[in-house]
Amino acid sequence: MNKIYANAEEAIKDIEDGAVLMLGGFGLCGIPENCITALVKKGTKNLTCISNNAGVDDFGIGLMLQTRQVKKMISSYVGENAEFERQLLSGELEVELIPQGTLATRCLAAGYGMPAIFTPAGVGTEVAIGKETRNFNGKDYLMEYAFDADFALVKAWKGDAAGNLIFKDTARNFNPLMAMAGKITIAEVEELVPSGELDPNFIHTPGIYIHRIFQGSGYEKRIEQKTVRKRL
Amino acid sequence: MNKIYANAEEAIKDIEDGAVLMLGGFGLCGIPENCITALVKKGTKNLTCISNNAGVDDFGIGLMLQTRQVKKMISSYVGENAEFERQLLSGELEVELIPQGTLATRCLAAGYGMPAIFTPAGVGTEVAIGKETRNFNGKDYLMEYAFDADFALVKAWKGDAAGNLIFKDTARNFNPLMAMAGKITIAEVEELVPSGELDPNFIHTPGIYIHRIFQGSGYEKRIEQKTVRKRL
Amino acid sequence: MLDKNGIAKRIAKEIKDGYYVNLGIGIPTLCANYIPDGINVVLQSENGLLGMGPFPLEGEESPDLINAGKQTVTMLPGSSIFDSAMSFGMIRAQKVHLTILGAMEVSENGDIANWKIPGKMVKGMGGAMDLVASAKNIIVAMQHVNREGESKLLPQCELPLTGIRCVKKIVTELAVLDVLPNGGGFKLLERAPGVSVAEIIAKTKGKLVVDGDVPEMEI
Amino acid sequence: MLDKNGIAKRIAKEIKDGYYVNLGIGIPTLCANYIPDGINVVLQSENGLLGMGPFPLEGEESPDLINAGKQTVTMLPGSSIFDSAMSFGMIRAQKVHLTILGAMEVSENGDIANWKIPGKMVKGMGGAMDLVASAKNIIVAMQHVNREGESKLLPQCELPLTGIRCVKKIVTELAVLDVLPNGGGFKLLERAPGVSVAEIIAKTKGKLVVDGDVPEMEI
Repeated sequence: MNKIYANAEEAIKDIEDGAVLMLGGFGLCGIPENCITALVKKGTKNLTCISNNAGVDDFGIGLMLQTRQVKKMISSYVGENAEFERQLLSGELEVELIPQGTLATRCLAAGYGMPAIFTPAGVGTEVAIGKETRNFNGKDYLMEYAFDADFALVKAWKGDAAGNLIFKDTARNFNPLMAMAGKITIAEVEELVPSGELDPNFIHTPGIYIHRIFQGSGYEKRIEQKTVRKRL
Repeated sequence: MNKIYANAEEAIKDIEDGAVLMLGGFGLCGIPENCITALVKKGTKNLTCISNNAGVDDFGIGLMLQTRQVKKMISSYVGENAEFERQLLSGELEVELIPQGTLATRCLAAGYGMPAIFTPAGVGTEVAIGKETRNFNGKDYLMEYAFDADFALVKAWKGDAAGNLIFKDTARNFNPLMAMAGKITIAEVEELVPSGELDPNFIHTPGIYIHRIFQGSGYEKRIEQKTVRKRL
Repeated sequence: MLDKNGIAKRIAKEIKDGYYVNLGIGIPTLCANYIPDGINVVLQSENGLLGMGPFPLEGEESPDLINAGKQTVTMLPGSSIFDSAMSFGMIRAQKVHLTILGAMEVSENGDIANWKIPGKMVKGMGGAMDLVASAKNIIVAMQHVNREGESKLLPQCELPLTGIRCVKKIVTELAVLDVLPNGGGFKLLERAPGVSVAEIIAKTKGKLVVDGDVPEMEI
Repeated sequence: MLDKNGIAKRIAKEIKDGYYVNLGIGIPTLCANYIPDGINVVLQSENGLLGMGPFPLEGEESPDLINAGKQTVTMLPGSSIFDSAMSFGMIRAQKVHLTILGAMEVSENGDIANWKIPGKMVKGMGGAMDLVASAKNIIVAMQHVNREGESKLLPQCELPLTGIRCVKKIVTELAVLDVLPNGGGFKLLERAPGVSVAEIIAKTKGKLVVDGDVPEMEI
């Protein structure tokens, strides 16, 4: 049973047109750069992408928008992308906006085998339309369903041959959640090590959730908003 | 804002008769030994204890059973304790047995602000009696409620002044879940370090969930079933 | 009348020792600069960070360490990193004591609208709906009137809602106001320096409760 | 007729390369000793461990490292530790491919009873109800008859249930049987060495399907 793939092209080879994908990352932080590049090269079309954001015009999921590979985005915030806006207004792209915590928890639900969860987010707003509302202890909650994604594409800092993953700083974000939620989960890592090199106490995603893993390359890790203090 | 307490006696001082407690641990592994000893010394009565197990006759929660401090146990498995059995059969002790995954997930629900969760565990059994059953995608689930505990008593390997916790090996078990679930959470640690000494990437329980922390002492860490291989 | 930093400074007075606080984008972010001395406050960033510190020194920024506004940040001693489910878990469980965020409109019963303007490109609600639906204590930092000079404190929100009956306090360039329970309206607590009660009344479209003398705020 | 190790050995043949497997207490635990060479199997222990290894060498046991049976164990390279919510999360999400556990009774539609005997002290279900309600593939390891000589393969369970319509396969000292879907009964697949079909028929109270020649098992 070997989970190690040579590269992104091999790992994503069987992602077909029309697939439902999850892509980890928050903004451009912790996104599966290699998988996105490989999907652009492969040209897979009509994708549904579950991702907190949609990248920027020339990076991240924005690259797949440029090539019109995305049919639908399910996101919480999509504000940094002119091509996205153009496709949305022209009706080429379908968008479902959902609260960020709902997005995260629907991933958790999938990874934990819970068919639905309750959250107060969106009660009394247009997000609640068509959803079951339920009162617990005097407070209203919406029932939201677990995601059902064909593939999850995640990016980790380190990974081992058993599929165990470790994330760095806030590049963790949605990655471990989506890693648990995909029917098939593909992990790209900055550093792939043999089994036994990672401390079992400090694994963020146990290998049981990971089906394919590969050593990524050429990471750009673009910073979206560089904010710094002046050195005195 | 100081979370550090001198010892278990100080940390549990305001636990009153009739309180609902969560106690971390699996068997005797990772139990809050110092807090239990302090509770026995304080003599707090009529406690409801949510804990996966009930200790053994002369260790763990068993010590609080000897002193008749426990009114009710909510557990998944209570089989290693003769005094427990005696009190149960005599009607002195009330016991609610729930599936282990349900126990864990009801803690998670409390810590994550989810009023209820769905699990298939117990469908079609006596555990389902009186509970709402709901079908999702052709499979039945029980709706189970988040726990509501006054105090959670947990034991960690290391902790810092900010309340961040790290657990060792399978002594993790229910501890991080109960840590999130208590209205007031008290953590005892084998090693208390200043803030900044623990790597933020490898914190199991963020300090926001911990209200009180103290350096434990005199850990016995009893092994319940020593099983070994012979050296050849 | 207060400038943005003045609003942030006044709100910062509401932050108590031991609070875990989530700051929204814009004026709320500025509050971090005015946290009173001698109190210990931990900033939560909903992308998965507790113990957020100031922006990094030039050259020390990391693409792996950003806040929810996607800005490069730092971590203070005692920080912790977690995934987005735990982040919103602790928000829903009300472990975060105070949420400070901006708004386009607030209604007299505490409804808030801050994510969508019909006819304009919708960027999304991000974590705002989770935060306002969960937080026990929500303070809104905003201008009292919009660019057209219309009051943003209304009987009912006209824009699509972000959350209902959730805002507890509002600080604008003109005033500090509590949102009274059960639709009781906006209670005027303090005037900004040099601002008259008459001006606040004129610029507040929702029900305004003015009870006795209204002191000028101290900042 | 098989002894306990024989039952474990036969069940171990069902374990495939790449499987994540949860082994119950008793005979199931013995299966770990018979996993076929050359295949890679990861054992899950529901108290929060993937990659469970053999018992430790004398003197190397740790109170912080036990399995769900509370026995001291070891970790193999590639192991990971997690909390109980994630442990049952991966079980519910069917990431664990195979669960092997003991039973007091199994019914012809796959119901299982293994946690409670009326009138006796009840110890609790532990993780058994979660495991049987969640696992895609459940193999029961048990004796064909109880101490009173009564069949444990029944039309309906008489003891309180642990789970319903969940058992896929049963291995006893006498036979290997599949549980047919939709209450189709127990299908006899293999006889233990030296055991006749007649004996299996005699000791099976639930509906037994015997279809053509029944081969003797190879172990």
